Amino acid sequence: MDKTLSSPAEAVSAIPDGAKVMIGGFGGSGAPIELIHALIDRFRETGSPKALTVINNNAGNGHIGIAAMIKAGMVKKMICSFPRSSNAEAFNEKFLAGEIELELVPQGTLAERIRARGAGIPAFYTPTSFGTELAEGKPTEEFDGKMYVREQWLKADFALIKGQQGDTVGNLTYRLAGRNFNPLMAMAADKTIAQVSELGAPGTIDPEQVITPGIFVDGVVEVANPQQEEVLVRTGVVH
Amino acid sequence: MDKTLSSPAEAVSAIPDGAKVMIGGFGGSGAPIELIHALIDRFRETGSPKALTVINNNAGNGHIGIAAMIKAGMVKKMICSFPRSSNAEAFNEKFLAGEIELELVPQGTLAERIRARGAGIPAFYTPTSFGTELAEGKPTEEFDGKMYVREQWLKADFALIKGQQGDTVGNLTYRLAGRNFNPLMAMAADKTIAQVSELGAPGTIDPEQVITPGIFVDGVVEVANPQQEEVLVRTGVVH
Amino acid sequence: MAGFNIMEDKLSNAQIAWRAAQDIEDGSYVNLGIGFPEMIAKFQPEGRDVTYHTENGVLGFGKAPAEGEEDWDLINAGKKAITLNPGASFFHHADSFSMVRGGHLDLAVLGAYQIAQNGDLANWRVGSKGVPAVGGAMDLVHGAKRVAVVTDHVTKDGKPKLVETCTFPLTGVGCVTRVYTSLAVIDIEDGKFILREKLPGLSMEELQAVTGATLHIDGDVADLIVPEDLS
Amino acid sequence: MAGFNIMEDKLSNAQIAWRAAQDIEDGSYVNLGIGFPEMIAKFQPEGRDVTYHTENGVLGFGKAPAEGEEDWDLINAGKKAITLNPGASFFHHADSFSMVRGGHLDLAVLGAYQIAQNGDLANWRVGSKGVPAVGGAMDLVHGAKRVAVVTDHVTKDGKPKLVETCTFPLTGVGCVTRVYTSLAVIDIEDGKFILREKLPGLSMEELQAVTGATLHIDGDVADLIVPEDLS
Repeated sequence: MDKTLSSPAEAVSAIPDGAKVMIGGFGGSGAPIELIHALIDRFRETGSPKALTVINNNAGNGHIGIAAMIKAGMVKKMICSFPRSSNAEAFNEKFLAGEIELELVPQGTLAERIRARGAGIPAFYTPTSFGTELAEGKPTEEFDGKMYVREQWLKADFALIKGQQGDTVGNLTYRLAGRNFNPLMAMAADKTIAQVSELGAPGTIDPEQVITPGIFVDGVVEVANPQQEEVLVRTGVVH
Repeated sequence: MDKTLSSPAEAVSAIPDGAKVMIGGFGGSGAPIELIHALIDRFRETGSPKALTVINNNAGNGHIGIAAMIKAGMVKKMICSFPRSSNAEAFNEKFLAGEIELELVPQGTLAERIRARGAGIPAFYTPTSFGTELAEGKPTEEFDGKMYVREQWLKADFALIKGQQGDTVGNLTYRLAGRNFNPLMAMAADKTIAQVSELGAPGTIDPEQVITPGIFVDGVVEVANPQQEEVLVRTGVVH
Repeated sequence: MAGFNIMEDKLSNAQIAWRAAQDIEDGSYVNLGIGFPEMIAKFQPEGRDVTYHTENGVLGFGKAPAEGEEDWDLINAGKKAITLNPGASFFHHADSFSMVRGGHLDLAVLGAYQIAQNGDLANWRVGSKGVPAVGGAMDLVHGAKRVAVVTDHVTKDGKPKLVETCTFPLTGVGCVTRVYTSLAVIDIEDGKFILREKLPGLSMEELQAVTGATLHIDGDVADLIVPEDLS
Repeated sequence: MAGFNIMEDKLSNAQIAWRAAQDIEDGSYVNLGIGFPEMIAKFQPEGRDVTYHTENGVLGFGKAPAEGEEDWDLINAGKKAITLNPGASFFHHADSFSMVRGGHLDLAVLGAYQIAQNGDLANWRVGSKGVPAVGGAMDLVHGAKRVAVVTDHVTKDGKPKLVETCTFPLTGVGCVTRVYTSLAVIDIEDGKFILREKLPGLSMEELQAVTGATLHIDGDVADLIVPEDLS
């Protein structure tokens, strides 16, 4: 059951037009830049995949990563908690022009909705957003004297995530705070593709130190010295 | 913020009569035998704590651990998924005599209800138990063409858990499959007490390898060579 | 082969397990229920790469250790000592049942007291007496992509286990898709039992007589052939 | 001290942060909102052991690294580079917000556009124009045992931020229990603003005049005294 993929290009080759794609990372921490850029390159060469719904905490920064996806015109809708960054020009322009949809979700609710899909929980109650405009139209209920809003799971066709160590059966670890949404998205998507800095044989990760068990991962590609979004933004790189 | 406790006896000294107590472990794997036995010793000496509600996957085995608690008459109610074991005599006798209550919960629902309390989620929907007698009286609803049952969080006053490595601020790791319910119960109880085989200073556990962050743990006691329930049962030990 | 004796000529549990094992796909993630279903792992066909899940938080476990080599923190859901294969991982119970409930397992195989033609399963208690225990069964029947059952075709006193409607308390509703019995292999589709394979010496009439609901035919019925000597 | 000038004699953000820091209890777990609230950590009193949580999955982080020493996988919720203190830990976003929602944090401190006398908070958007962004604010206001706000007492154009009812979109309902402003320290109890401390040069009438809802007195009102020179 070797899940090794040969390149980022191969890793993203099956994502179709209109797909819902979860992309790991929080800002640049844990963002799978090489997978995103491979997807953009494919779109520039073939016109596909387009009309994507992208799920991420943010909506890109500068001229690389998700911002470059948006700029390229591949993204129909963003589902995120915080579409703001040091340079959110790509998203802002499209949004204010009405060329991209936004579903704004509180960050903890976003995380829990993703986890819920991975865990087979179609709906749950949270105190978050009760009484606010983000709860409009959602069922509410009182438990133990406090009001809660019902939220539903968030599904995706693909997840593109970034790990640190990986093995060929898909077990993953993460680097520092780069963990963030990555393990949750791995659980939630129908197909999960991980780029890892180091790819080894099964057994190279201590079973007690596996963060994402291989059952949640469909494909793994080694990207030995991955780029860091924050560094790319700060040095003005354009993809 | 040193959370070190000097002994199992001190660790369990605050548990009052009538408390709801989550006890980690799955069978003997990850079961905090020394904490349980300290609680039994206290009960034998002082008559307290009694009338406890105990939450565990099982209902004890042999004549030690939770089985010994039940035999001693400290337990009013068990909330568990599988009150059966190689020697479930202690529970069976009390149950068939009507001297102990049982709330039977499917194993995955038990885990999720505990996690839900830890995560501040008062209720969630699960497909588990739909159409069965364990779903009687619970709200049901259809999502995406499938029927689900609504379950509520499971609260507890105390959790007694077993870790492998611990540090004085309460970070924990677990040993092999001894992890099971322990990290979930740590999140869910108002007060969580952990026994660990090795207790070190903050920083002795790699931050990436912490399984239970210290925020979930109130007290930690070192038990250097903990007893294994399964071994005690097989050798016929009586506590 | 006249004189087929339902109780004597039926398959052994090992033979039923062997047959079920043949259908486990290469590269799949599988949970085998406590007891009889666990035996299936023993007959996993050569060359198939299967990863076993146990609900107490281990993926990728292997054979039982030699006696005396047990580590009782390393057990399966049946509380039996296990070993790890390369690529194994540990996780807590909520993550473990996320794998189950979230549809990440390819196959779960369970035992049964009764299976109804609509896929309902009863396998956790026989009546309202005694001490009830459910474990992970109610979770496992929902979530795995395929839920199969291994079972004797009839009860010890010869009553059908495949029935129109379960009379014992249910484990799950409409969840079973294939049943491997001591006499046949039967799929459940659209509320009907579809016979796929039966023991060669057994007539349709004989099989129907020990089945509590109509057996439907949809295409060929193959001979159910298994090795004679399985240990 | 006649001639108190609300805009000139008020506390600086650093002074408000200093005052808020004095109330952080020893041994507590604290989340400081992005921006102004983050400044509170700088003024943590000597000898108090405080563990800071950031919602992107770190507990026990320390000061910012020296310039050039940043590791951009090690950031806080404001996307600023951080360092770790001994005993730190990493976890994923669902576990991180379990800490928030599950009531495990002792204190969350946030900024505000408006605070209503019933504890409602508006701090995520001013109107319906522009690009909305909510982040973790709506989660943080529910769950932490105490939710405090640090804010200027009035808006840049002198309008009250403490009001009877918020007119901006809400972040949370009835969630704030204490407000540290540039002029006063105010608790919210039973739907009322209770004045606890005010700047010594400021009269009750002057303070009430720049507050959009009635300030109640319940026992002594202490002088709000902070160090003059904070960098």
